Amino acid sequence: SDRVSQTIPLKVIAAGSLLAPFAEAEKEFEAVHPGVDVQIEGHGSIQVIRQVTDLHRAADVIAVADESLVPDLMYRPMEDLGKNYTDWYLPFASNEMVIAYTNKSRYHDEINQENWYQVIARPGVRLGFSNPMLDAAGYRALMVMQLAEKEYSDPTLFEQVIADHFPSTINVSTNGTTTTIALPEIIRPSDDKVVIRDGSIYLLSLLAAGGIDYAVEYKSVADGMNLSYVTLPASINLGSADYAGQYRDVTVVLGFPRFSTIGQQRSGRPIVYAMTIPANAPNPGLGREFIDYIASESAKGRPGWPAPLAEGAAA
Amino acid sequence: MMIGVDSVSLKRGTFSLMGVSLEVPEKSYTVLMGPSGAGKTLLLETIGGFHTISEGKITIDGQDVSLYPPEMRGIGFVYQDYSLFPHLTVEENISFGLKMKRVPSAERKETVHTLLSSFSLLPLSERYTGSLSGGEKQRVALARALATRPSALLLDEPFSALDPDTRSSCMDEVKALQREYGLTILQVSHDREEAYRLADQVVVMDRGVVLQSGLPATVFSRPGHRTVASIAGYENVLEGTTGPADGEGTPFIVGGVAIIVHGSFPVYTSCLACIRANDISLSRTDIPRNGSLNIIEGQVVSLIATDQGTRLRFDGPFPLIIEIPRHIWPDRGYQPGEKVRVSIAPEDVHLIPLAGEHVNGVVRS
Amino acid sequence: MMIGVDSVSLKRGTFSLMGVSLEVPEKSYTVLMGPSGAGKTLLLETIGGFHTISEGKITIDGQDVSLYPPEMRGIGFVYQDYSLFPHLTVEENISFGLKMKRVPSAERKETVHTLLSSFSLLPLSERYTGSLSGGEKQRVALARALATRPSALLLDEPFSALDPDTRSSCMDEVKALQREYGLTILQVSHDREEAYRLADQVVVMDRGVVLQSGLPATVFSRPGHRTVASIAGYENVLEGTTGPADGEGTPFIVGGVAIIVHGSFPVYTSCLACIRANDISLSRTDIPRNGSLNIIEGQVVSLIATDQGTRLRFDGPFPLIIEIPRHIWPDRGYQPGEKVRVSIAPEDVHLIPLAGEHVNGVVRS
Amino acid sequence: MSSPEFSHRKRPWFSGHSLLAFWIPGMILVGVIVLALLVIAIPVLRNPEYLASAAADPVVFQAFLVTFLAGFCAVGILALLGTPLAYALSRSESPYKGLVETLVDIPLVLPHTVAGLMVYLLFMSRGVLGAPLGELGLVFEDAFPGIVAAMVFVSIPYYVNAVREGFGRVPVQLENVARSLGASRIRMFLSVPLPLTTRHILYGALLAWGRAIGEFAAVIMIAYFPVVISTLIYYRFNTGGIAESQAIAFLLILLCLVLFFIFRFLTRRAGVYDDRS
Amino acid sequence: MSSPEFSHRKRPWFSGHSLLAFWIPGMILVGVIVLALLVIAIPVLRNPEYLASAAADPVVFQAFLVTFLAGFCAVGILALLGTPLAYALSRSESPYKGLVETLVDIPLVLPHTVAGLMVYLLFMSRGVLGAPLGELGLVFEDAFPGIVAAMVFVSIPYYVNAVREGFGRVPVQLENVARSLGASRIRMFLSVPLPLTTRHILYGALLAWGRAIGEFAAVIMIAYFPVVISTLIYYRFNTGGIAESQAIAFLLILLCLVLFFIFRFLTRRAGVYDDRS
Ligand SMILES: Nc1ncnc2c1ncn2[C@@H]1O[C@H](COP(=O)(O)OP(=O)(O)OP(=O)(O)O)[C@@H](O)[C@H]1O
Ligand SMILES: Nc1ncnc2c1ncn2[C@@H]1O[C@H](COP(=O)(O)OP(=O)(O)OP(=O)(O)O)[C@@H](O)[C@H]1O
Ligand SMILES: [Mg+2]
Ligand SMILES: [Mg+2]
Repeated sequence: SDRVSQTIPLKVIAAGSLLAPFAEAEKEFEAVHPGVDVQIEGHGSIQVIRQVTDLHRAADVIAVADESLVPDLMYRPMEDLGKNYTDWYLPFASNEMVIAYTNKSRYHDEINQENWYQVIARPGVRLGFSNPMLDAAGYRALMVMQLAEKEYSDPTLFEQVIADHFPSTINVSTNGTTTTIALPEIIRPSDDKVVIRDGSIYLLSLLAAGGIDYAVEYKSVADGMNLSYVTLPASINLGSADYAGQYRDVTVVLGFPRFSTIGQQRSGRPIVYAMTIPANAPNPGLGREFIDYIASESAKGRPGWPAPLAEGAAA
Repeated sequence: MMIGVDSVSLKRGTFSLMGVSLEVPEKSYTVLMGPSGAGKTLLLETIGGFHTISEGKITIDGQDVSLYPPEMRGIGFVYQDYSLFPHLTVEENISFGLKMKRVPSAERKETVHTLLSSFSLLPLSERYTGSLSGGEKQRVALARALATRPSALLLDEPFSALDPDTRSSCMDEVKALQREYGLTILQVSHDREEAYRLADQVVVMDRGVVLQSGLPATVFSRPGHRTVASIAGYENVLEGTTGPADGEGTPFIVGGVAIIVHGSFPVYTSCLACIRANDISLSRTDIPRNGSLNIIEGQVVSLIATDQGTRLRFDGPFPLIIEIPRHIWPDRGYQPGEKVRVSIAPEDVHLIPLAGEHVNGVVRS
Repeated sequence: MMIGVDSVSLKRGTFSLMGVSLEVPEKSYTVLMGPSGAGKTLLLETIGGFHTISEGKITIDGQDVSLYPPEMRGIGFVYQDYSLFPHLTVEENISFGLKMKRVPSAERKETVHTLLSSFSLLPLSERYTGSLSGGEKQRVALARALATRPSALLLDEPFSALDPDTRSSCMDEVKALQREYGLTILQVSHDREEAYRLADQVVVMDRGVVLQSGLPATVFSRPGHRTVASIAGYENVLEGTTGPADGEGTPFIVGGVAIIVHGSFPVYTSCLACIRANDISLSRTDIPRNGSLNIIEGQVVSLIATDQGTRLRFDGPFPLIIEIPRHIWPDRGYQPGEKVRVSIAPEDVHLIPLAGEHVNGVVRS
Repeated sequence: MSSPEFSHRKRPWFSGHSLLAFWIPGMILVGVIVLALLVIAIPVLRNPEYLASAAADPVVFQAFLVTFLAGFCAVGILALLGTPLAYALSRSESPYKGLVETLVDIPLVLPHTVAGLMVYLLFMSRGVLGAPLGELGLVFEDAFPGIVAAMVFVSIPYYVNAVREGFGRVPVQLENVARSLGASRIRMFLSVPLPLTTRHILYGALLAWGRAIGEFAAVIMIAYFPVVISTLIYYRFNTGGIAESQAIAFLLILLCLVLFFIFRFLTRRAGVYDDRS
Repeated sequence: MSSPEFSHRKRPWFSGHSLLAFWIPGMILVGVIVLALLVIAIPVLRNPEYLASAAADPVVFQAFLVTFLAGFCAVGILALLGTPLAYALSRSESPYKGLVETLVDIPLVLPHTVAGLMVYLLFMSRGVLGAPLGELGLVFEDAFPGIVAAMVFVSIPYYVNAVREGFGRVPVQLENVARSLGASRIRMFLSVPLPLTTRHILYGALLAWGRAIGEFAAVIMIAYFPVVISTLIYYRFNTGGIAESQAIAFLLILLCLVLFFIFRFLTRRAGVYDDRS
């Protein structure tokens, strides 16, 4: 590692849900690039970007689970360089939301694609999702639930599963076909039906420990962790470009405090993973090679990896 | 309250009390003596109930209290360093026991006030104990121990931390207290002076074993063991052998000469002869011999002035330490190296048969 | 090495040394006495260089060493508790100073061996110091202090932790050492006996001030201050007033009676009369009066047996403590409450003019 | 004996009383801490609007309240359970003592995430302890008691070891005397070793409190809500960026400094019994 | 005096020597720790293949090595700089001492993320200390020295306070005697208070080491690489799931238990000088 001075470190900061596939890519990439040491650091997607924009850490590759974060947070001038942190990004993979569970979960032997929304609504069943404020998977979980309400024509589903457990703090309003879910800054559940944690690592801990029964997760993560999961219809799983129009009917408004440097509005859209190279990357060339390698591997649809992008889905 | 210790054995670390028996009669003052590390403190603590004994029993007025916790034995305890509670004032220290016994506040105040005034501690009542002088500390410790009206007190070297003047007046006070309250007292001391002044009974122990007990005068004049002899202030302890007795006494052979000793002893037995430094008289060799039986010649090794007179090291057939009190025999200006004659009265030599050094009433070989 | 302390002042917490001056002549043995808290230890430590003085100076052989760090003063220091290094063996303790002075190993070994054998410590050389007896500790502490061949030693109550026998032989040893090595010694003590045996000079201090200094015999027989009188062993200190002198002496009026005192003093001055307990003789009132000048009648309050004889509290015009040595006056069986007659020889009364209690050579009002 | 010349008085380091040789290396550590404080304080003080808004933010206030309160509760529980444990350890001569000591030291080395997982497994609603206690109405998950439980768990060794040291210094003779005066073992404990260990208890409480309120990983596993300061700082870093989180951190440091000073002032004379004027 | 009847001998708790009343509340804490260990150990031991693969994994080995080594380095630096600081604090009578004490205690209460941020800001390549030290070739960011720096920072108060307590117990008379025997202040320090404080130094080192190797938030901020155990557990969790990370945690606990026992065994007689047979 760092003690061998000849090796060039290639610093990759990636969203937690990408760590497993990137770990595979690391080995393969290092095999064909002797002398390169790929160092992969995992954080939540927003924090991945903050490493560069706030902590000014030198990274060669940034990979996040929500393409909109890059323009949102990085198309800004760097303090001492005059350039923007970046002006581009490469969408490289897609994903879909699933309901993950284990064999400790209640009703795990009953749940299936048809009844999943009824099972998670049952009393005593605990559902976990990540904090919408910090993690894209979090607001996506809310969107999935809202979309399911329409899909299954069950107008109380969102209330039963989510809103009722945040009395008076989650504000759902409908304007024509568009449903807006407004969140406060601190979304604290009022009972133990739903459980919120910082990110998927914590959710999965709770799931494995048996503290929650189901978690709204990315399919690739559930695959990577060998979890059981229920796949959701393409119309609600945020994984298909074909349903982009339908996804757009849901909007989540995040209750960030006054000084937040991040957009408040999240509209439903297909999940797209993105990579970029920050302007101050020490090894932009190598970074580009790594990005290209990931993109090409991702396109192959490897198991445990986020799904390849459908043609023309990229923004 | 009579305290009985009956064949008590107990092990702490590498040290053991071994079959210790003694009796502290009601209202008596017993002084426990012995060299450092003899187990005196441990024995006191055992009587106080701070250690679980492995054998034997402790009795109070005949009742076995071996399993009573300390707070139920009703025995006061005063340590050498007084172990005052540093976080309490003098008054709070004294009222501690009453509080623990849940004596009502008014009664408590009164008792404490009486004690404070009878121990002349009134002006100190609000002081913390850390800055008290040794004598003051001792008075507080005694008052504290007496507040709960125990019928017995265990005192661990209570006077040794005091300067000589305070010490003397403190001893008077304790003795007076004992009479006044009718206390049974067992006190550790390493000072003969204290034993003389205070004790009805002296018990000497060493290495966890009781060596001898009895009246102070008896123990100090007729020690039954080398350690006791040293505690009794026999500066000279000579090892030798008895010869056949004749009309004048028993000859005791040491360093090639015979000393005549009063009393009859088994012949040809190894014995220790104990002689006090100030029972030996000294004269110049040019002065005619008097009729004394035991006259030994030798020379002065060294002289040292003391508060009482002169202490002299003598060497002849055996070495001796001789003390010449100032008033009896004004300093005659002996010089080191000078030849002198020493005389020892037969009745001043105390013999301890070596084979029969008495230990705990049992003869040890 | 001569040690001079010249008007040294120093504050530690709420205590101050105030203008302390004294001189320890070369190769002399000076004993520093005073009540607890007088500042004796602090003064010794100041001479040793452990405190920064605020005024005055410390000299060694006339040279001002006030700013020298302790390691450059070449003065050995022995504390009361001996302060042996608990993590070193006896041998390592003794060789500590030599190591610090970077004495080569071979030489160090030799010196240490010599010391070990001359202090009879050879069998203990590999022992750690925690389990040594008091006398052994003291020998180690002395050997350690002497190893670096200092020309002066400061000893802080070196004998007070020892039992009487060990104490006595340790004193002899130290005195012998002093002669052998030609040491200048300043020792703290609170025991008159020690001062008598050891001191060429006695210095008495109290509350950070030197009260009196001089030959032991002088200081103890002619104290100039109440504290010194108490240290000198005057059990009786009476406050009264002088009357006009006549041929027989000066009358001293106390408790409504006059005691005749030898010497002439200013008339009508407040004074302290100091009388030793064993300078007072006692007789029954039914025995005819002898010709003594000062005969006082009163009664026996209490009696207590001591190692030396009997100590008696007397109350008449004023209270007195009287000691009757056993050998001089066999116990006549006085009873508490008995009327007795006391006689005091005029030459046994020492008067201290109160207005002129001498402090540090300066008369204090 | 070589004798250097002194040009004038008052050169205390020369006379060997100075601690300079020890302060110099020591000051490297203190210096790093001071720099660390400055590096946070300077940007915060340059942009005081962040500080002002953080200070006025009820969410921040709430988080401070929760954290400090939970810290106090944790210390309270430790005082209640850890003090007897410390006493038993200091007085026991049992051969199994070493095992208990080792167990007590375990939370010291646990990675905080592991400690958090352990606390979660034990205290979650379906956990070994959480389930029975939940029956009694004591909920730990995402609740104040959960925060306290995590804080207690990670600070056990700090409290117990500090207090144990204190008990070790109380002479057993004082206890014996108290017993001989009629105090049962427990009353004796309450009236002698306990007050005499005040300083160590306070110090142990400070250590434990500090460790507790700084904890993050262990707390958020069992109780993401109510939000503690560590969580809030992390959260604000994500949503608002570094300036906002630094402002909160700065507030925390300021508050702790003030609390430390108050603590030192209040406890200055605690456990010191001396009336020499 | 009421006198209860005793039916038979040997009822030690009745005779008032028993510590049971103290062990009972104390055992609640110890019990929680034991349960916490079990709750991790049982699933790991049920699936020993994870444990075996973790034990055989060179990456795990490397992480242990890095963590323990960094912990030792941190303790070494603390010993070098913190010991003199502790000594100066214990001997100083300066009025400013209180300020230094408060500063030393600061890392105690810092949320670990804030501590990490501070270390990062100080030691990053462009940091106040990182830049000049970088010139000298000492790189902290994502490097071993960075781990050590973070560990040192968070464990300063634990080490300094423990050692200070030890120095406070060395009688100043011993030091005076050593000076009078010709030792300069520093040689005196090395040959008297230092060896006499062995036990406290070892204990402070243990505390600091424990605190250091458990640290995560502060370490990953400056040095995500080389990976320490905490980071690896976090990472493995993300990539391999809970079973794998628990296996590593279990290995860590096992190793620490062994190390603690060895430590206790080796230091059993350290600082104890007694040759009574
Ligand atoms: N708790 C204990 N554990 C181990 N050894 C002990 C314990 N208590 C006492 N001892 C040992 O028992 C022996 C006797 O101790 P004790 O204090 O009774 O002696 P002592 O006769 O009072 O001596 P001194 O006159 O010095 O006070 C000593 O060697 C001591 O080290
Ligand atoms: N460092 C210090 N800080 C505050 N006060 C001190 C300090 N050192 C000594 N003192 C005070 O100075 C006074 C004199 O102390 P010192 O030890 O010199 O007395 P001493 O004459 O040796 O008494 P003793 O006979 O009891 O040993 C005491 O009241 C003590 O409390
Ligand atoms: Mg004892
Ligand atoms: Mg002193």
